Amino acid sequence: MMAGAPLFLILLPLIPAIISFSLPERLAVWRNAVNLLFALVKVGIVADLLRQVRGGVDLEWRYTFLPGHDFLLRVDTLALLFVSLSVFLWLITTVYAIAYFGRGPNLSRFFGFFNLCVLSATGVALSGTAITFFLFYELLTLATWPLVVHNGDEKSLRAGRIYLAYTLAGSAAFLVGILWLKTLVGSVEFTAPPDLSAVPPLTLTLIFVLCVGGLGVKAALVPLHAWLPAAMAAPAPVSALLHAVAVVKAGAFGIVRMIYDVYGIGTVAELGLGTPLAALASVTILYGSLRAVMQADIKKRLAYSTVSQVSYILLGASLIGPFAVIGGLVHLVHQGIMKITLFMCAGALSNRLGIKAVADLDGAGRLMPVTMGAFTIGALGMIGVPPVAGFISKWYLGIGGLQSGAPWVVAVMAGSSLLNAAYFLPMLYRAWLLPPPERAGFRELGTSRDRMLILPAVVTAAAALAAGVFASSAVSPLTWAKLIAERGYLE
Amino acid sequence: MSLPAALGHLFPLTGAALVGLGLFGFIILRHPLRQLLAVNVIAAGIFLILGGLGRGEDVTDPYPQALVITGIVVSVALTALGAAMITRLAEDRCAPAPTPEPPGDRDA
Amino acid sequence: MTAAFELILCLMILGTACVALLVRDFLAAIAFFVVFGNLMGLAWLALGAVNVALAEIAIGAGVTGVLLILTRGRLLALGEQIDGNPLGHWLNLGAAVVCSAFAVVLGAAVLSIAPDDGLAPVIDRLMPRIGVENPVTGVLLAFRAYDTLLESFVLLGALVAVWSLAPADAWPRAPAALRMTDPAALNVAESFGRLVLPIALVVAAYLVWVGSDRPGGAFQGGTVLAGGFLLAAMGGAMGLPRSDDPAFRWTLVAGPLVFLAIGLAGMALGRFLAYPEGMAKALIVTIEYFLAFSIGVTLALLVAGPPVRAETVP
Amino acid sequence: MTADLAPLLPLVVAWPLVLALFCLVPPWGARMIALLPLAPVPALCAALLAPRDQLARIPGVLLGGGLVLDDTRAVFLGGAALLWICAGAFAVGFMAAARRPASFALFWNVVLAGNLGVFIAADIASFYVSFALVSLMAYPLVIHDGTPASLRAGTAYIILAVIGETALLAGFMLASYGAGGSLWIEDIRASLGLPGANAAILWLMILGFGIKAGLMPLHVWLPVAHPAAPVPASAVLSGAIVKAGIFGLLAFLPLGVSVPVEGTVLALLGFGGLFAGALLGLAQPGGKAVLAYSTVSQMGLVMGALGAALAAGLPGAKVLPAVAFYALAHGLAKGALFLSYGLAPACGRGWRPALLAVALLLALSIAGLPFTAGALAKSAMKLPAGEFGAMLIGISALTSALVLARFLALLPAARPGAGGPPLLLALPVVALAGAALILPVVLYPAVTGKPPFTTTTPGDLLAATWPLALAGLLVIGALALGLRPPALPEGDLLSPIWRSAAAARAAFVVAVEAGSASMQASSEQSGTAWADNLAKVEVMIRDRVSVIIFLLVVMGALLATFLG
Amino acid sequence: MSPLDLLVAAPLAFMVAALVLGQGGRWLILAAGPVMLGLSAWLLALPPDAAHLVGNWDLPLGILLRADGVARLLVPATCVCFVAVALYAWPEFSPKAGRETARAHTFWPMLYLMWGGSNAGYLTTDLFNLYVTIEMVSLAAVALAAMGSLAAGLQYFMIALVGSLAYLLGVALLAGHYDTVDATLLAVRARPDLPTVLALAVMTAGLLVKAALFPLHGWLPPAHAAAPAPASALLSAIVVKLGFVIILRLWFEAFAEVVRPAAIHLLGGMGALAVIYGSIQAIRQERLKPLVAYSTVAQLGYLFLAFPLIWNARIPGEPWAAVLVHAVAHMLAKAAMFLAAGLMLKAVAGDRISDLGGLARAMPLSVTAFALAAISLMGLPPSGGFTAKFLLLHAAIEQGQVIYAGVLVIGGLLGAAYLFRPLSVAFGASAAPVVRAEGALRVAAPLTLAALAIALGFAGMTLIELSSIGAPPAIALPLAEEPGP
Repeated sequence: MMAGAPLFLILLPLIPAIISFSLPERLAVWRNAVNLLFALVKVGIVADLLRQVRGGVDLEWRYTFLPGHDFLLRVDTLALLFVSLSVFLWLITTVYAIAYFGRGPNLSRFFGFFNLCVLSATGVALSGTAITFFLFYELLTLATWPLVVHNGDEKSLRAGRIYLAYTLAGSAAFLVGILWLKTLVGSVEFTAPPDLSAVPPLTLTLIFVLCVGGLGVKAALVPLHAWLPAAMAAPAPVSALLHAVAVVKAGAFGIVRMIYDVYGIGTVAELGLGTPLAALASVTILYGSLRAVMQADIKKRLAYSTVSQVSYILLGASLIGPFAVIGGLVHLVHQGIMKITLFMCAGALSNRLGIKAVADLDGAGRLMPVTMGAFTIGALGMIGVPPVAGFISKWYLGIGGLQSGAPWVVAVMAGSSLLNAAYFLPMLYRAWLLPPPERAGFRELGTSRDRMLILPAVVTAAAALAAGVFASSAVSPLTWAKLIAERGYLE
Repeated sequence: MSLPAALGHLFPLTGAALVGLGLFGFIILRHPLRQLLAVNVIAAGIFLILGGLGRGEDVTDPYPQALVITGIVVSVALTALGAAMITRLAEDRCAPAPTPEPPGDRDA
Repeated sequence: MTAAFELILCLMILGTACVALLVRDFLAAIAFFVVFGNLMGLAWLALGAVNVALAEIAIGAGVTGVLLILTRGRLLALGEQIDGNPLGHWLNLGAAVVCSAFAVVLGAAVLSIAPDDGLAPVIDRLMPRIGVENPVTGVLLAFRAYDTLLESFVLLGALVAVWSLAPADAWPRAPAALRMTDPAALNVAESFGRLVLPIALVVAAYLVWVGSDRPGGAFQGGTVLAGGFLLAAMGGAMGLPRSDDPAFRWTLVAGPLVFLAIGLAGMALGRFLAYPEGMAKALIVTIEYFLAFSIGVTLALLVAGPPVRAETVP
Repeated sequence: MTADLAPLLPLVVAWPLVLALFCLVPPWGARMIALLPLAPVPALCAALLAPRDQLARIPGVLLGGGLVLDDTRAVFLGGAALLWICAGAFAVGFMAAARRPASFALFWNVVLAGNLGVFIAADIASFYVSFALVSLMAYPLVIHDGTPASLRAGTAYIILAVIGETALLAGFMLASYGAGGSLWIEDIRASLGLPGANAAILWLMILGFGIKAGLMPLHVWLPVAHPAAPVPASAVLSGAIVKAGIFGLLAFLPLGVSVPVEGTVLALLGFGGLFAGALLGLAQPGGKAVLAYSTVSQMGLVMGALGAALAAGLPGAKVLPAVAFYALAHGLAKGALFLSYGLAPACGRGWRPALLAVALLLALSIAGLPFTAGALAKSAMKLPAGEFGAMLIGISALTSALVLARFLALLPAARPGAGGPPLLLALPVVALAGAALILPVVLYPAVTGKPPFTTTTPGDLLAATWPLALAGLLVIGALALGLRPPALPEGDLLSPIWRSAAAARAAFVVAVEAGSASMQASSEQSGTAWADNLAKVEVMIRDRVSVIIFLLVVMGALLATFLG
Repeated sequence: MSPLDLLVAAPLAFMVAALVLGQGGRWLILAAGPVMLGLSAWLLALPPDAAHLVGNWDLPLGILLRADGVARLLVPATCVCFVAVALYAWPEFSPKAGRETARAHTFWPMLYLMWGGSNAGYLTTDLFNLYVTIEMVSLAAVALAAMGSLAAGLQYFMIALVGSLAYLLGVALLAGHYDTVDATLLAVRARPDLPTVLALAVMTAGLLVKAALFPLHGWLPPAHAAAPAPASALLSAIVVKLGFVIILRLWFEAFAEVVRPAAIHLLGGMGALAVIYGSIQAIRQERLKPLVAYSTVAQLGYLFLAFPLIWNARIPGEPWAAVLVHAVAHMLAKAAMFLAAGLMLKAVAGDRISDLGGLARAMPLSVTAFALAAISLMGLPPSGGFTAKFLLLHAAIEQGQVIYAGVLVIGGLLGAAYLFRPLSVAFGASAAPVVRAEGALRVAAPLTLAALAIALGFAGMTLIELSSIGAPPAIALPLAEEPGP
């Protein structure tokens, strides 16, 4: 494949985006078909790239957009981890969104921005320099905002405001950080960490704080997380997308890049930045879970759960050890598929049964057993119940913490598991064990639209299960994470 | 500075004084028409500086003269515009009945 | 002796300016302003700048004076209070301090510049190439013809801007008539206007004609013409044109248009606004005539103001 | 014989899971109950036939671990399989008309897979996964009836189970790291015995496994959960599933190295539970609850002995067979008792004596009546338990007997009429009781290397009998006097804990809400004053005179900067 | 033949034509558009050192026209803006019911006058000539502003008049002092003595009034907010830029040797304050057009904030380019925003931000144009605004100018705060049913402008190269030392 492949991959969603924007609502069928088609094509391309990159091919596309600032796209193993997660989940979410909305208003707009989000997320993944990363990172903010406010009610508008306030401030801090660093060392490419020895440690620390703080907003690090629960006003496919894949992961992914590719683990360790970050991530993990316990709204609860779960990735990245990295990276994928399952189920519940609060869940399992089954698998995975995938992440993170001389990580893992159980199990309890209110003649899978609504969650739930059960197989996320760690970070 | 040398500067200095005077007038006068008059005084002062500085031993530099003529014409044009605006504003204030034209062309 | 005259002249200029600005009664202010303008004209004469003096007296004192009087009349008719109501005197004092400080600094700057004849030698050297004698006309219509061209458009633009103020239902009527309301005055003005208009035309033509060699020129001629038009209009000798009258519009744009066309024609031969060797004077005079006429009409209409509704004749 | 049977081990786990998958297919789910007895069959085969000490790797699954079987594991596996088969068979009859049979069959199979997996896992990942399955998936079995009581019980169960899981996960992480990243249980056990091993690991494991096995202060879930489940589920819960905890301790505790502190604590808690469990059981109003307390008591015995052995540094070879043997004996007998409890209402009045006889026999066996399987088991346990422990075990016969007597007293009334119980219910009970009474005797030589009942001297006999006799006297005395034990709620400490937790939670929520409300209120006030000031500034700036003044000021400032 | 003259002459010719044609004047844009765009393209294609003397009269007397980087960036952008605004204004300034109106008649000559004036301003190096062009533009601007609110127009007029005179005073001093008012000659002759610095101070102050730099911006918000949408677009996009460009030329070309660091920081500081103050005022607005007008106040601040960054830069070419790109991007984006706002407000028949509910659905293209323009104004990628802010931020950080860097960042955030507010409402539900009022042609104008503002973000290198053409020595020299990567 040509060197332009990364660019092609990024720009591909522009086509469905433009088509979606321009098609009127009454041609929804065509729009849906185009979206599905391109989602599939993209999965195919990524699969091919995966094959090539595993074989050692290194693709790069470079363009000087301002003097001294290159627009660089690179396909490496880490990028592909994120890319494949996003394209896979995008396909799923596309199916889900089509079924979820049916024939609602403003859908052309929705799918247009939806595709722009794919574009940005892919760009974030494939960025080869911190500045390129920033470009897509910002674009992602812009593309997701219309999705957050999609419902157009006061609540979602407020959510949109909060979302922007946080993320734009975050990316501004990030921009300052990388520009500062660039003026000091001349390059912020992700290939090999530059020589930072000439820079005063205090400056480096400050830059690190700026960058990680900026990225941490999207990654919903406490205390920068408040936008995420607010953004729950968005429709379910958006929540699924934002929380599982695009936005929060972009932040986490960026922090991983910062630690490993911009600073390099040596420098981070020298400066002693890993431990504070890990501590912050741990605080986030526990705090997020604690807040989740207190939420009465399902999506809010899931949102706080995301706050907590995404910090696993950061914890893994900041611990700086082979196992921790693997744990963090694999959680990038695992959290994605598990959380998207949960959100899609929550969306299906609210869409079909009008269930929004935890208290409404009574008997949902009897009415929608398949949905709740998928939800249960996702929830168990979040708790870390084996053999669902979450367990694998926790395992590697725990061992990684020990390897890095931070045994308290084990306690964090344990505490988080307990808290996760504390907020997920009551939901399962209600759904499965309490009697449902009377609903005459409700059928879960009555129409093909229902099936389309529920199938994606089943697929991702199965994927979450498979990722755990077959963790050491050749195609598992774990294996890929190990490959990344071997190629990049364990020399 | 000796008196004769200062006399060479007489008109420009008068111009400077006029500028100061005009500014003062502009600041203390509230009615726009009177401020317009003050502006004319400022302009006259400036022209005097411009022209006065081109005063040579025997001839006066025609270059600043040309600039001054240009300036005077621009100045009167603007004064006329200002006066027209002031009048129209007063008319509107007096008889606000038919607004000149609605802002935005709602009937287009 | 000259020095004493100049000193007194300057003091008078400052004095009339002071009064024009500070006197409570606006009519008095205008009167002093007209005096001020004439004194300025004297000052220009003292400086040896006859061209400027003509322009200053015609425009600065004449046209502006008429304009101010007319405007005052209209405002008074509308019940507007124009007479001075200065600010509280502490503020006045502050403003005075600031402004005099500024004037002092400006004066200091002026003092450190040695007055000289500057570019006069350069211009003298170039004058033969355009065939006219009056260096000011040379500067205005040759060396810096570009400025003048743009300026003629400023003038035109100012008129259009004034028109744009017309009330919606007034377009495209004529501006408010300048006819005097007092029958006696009208009578005088009428006969005076009848008399003045032809004279003004002749004087203007003369000024333009001599302008190429001696003091005078398009602007001066134009203002004289404007004055004639205004007097004629006041006396009712001529009405003001409707703004959609095509001939009238052509009159307005003729000067700038000819100027522009000749400039563009020069471009075809070499440079924009370059006059071919030998034809310079003819072209300049052509431009000046058209320009003077347009300027006269434009200035007159500028003074007259925007079109008005039929019923609101002051 | 060896090579071709290697796939048996993966099949042990896989087969129930496959059956579980079938349960998910809506039309088949309800009928899968009928296949429950077949689910553990591969396990039984494997226990009997599979090659010992041969690692069966399972590439690609989990973290790439494997399964293994040795003699101890085989005993656990075989015993559990037997119990599950019988309980499954019982369930076929018992659950036929129950609600949601598909769900029951599904979780039955899943729990079964986990339970069996625990016994044959060679690496901690597999072990942990199996353990989690057996712990957490048993929850649906516990609450299967859906009554408020069982739901409450289930909640207690799941909370403690999750805590236990978490503790185990933490312990395993530490342990694996301590063993240099190895995942093999053998390596970990070896590393735990090394001097530098992290003390927290053992504590976490004792906590995790202790919860599962009902170690005394952590036992609160057990007496509520086991009775709440349907009878067959109770049987496997009490008979097989608690053994997963015991097996975990066996598999990981570094026997052979003296670990005094942890060992002593474990011993104290275990032996404490031995008596306290039994005594609390006496105060229970429900038959199954009594049995559950009996299980707490019996498991206390095992853990006490293990603790003692750990403290004393007894080598594994001396401990493992005894414990396995005891577990087998107890599991079968306790399972049979539970099933008999379920059988009782199905029996006509005429069959009741027979049932009582079987139950009495089983009870006596558990209590350790000489010449019963239970006695053999207890005697086997005396070696690892040490002298003091052995004495306690001897005395415990008294409490055991009392509590089981209480159980017999609470056996449900027979249904009217003389009709026999359905064969499908009776047969498993009989089979299991038979196995419980006979199998340990048969296996005794294999485990201890001694023939059964050979060393019994009159003195021993007396020592073993007097507590039972005393118990008999007490029971008869109590019956004669009409004494009734005090009635305690199930799960003794559970309800106070419950209430205080609820109160704390409510207080926390209130505090947080009040805090956030006051923060919000304070931030909204200062805004308007600012807006007013800004509006004033703007009005001032818009005035044209002030623009001119500003112009002069800027000019002056510029001039100053140029000149200064 | 040279586009340097034609770019000025052509609009003036069109002005005359429009005046003569009266109500047919609006058709002229069909000719003027292609002609002016073609001339702009020609300008871009000129050789780097393209310059000539009008009428061949030599300096110091004559007037030099020059196609430097500033002109090459701003003139084409200006032309694009004018064409778009004119097409948009077409229906609005047409005869009503067959009757010619004053506004429909005078709008078009004013437009061409402003067009010619601003082109002339960008191309000339003569300071007095600049005075005339300023007056051309101001005159037209006042007339356009007065079409919305006479009071605001008068206010604008008076303030602009004093500003012009301040500038003229400076020119007078320079003419007397150096006998020339040509910037290129002054660059050689200027000495830091009292008349020179006084001249520079008064000229700068006067131009700052025209460029509406805080705290001299008081006239801008009422005038820009009240004018009809096309007029607002021209006022905010074109008019204020001329003052800025002249200051830029004065400070970095004519008087580069005179300027002191303290002075440059004074300007930078005022720019920084403008960014903050304008943004905060914009945030406070309840009505849409004042919001956009205050946004102009804020955005103009960036232009001046850049001065110290250019001054201190290791590679001044980059911030120099940045400030020009910002001017261009703001021009396009702000014009687009006013035009889009005009369409939106017309559709809802109100002027409050809260009236915009549901417009994203009813008028997607207008809202898109508004949003794209907003992106550029906020400095979010990819857009011209981003390129500019990025380069400025880079320069600020490189020089360790923490305050300027901070203002750049905070300004962007505040920009988001006020610009997303109307967008947010537009994406919300509508209280009242909305009349769909997007004519394809009308909405094409803001959309094209906004798209161009975005597209600038992809042409960073080209813009930098363009901006370096004929850059003053103070800017160009260090660039030569360090060739680009």
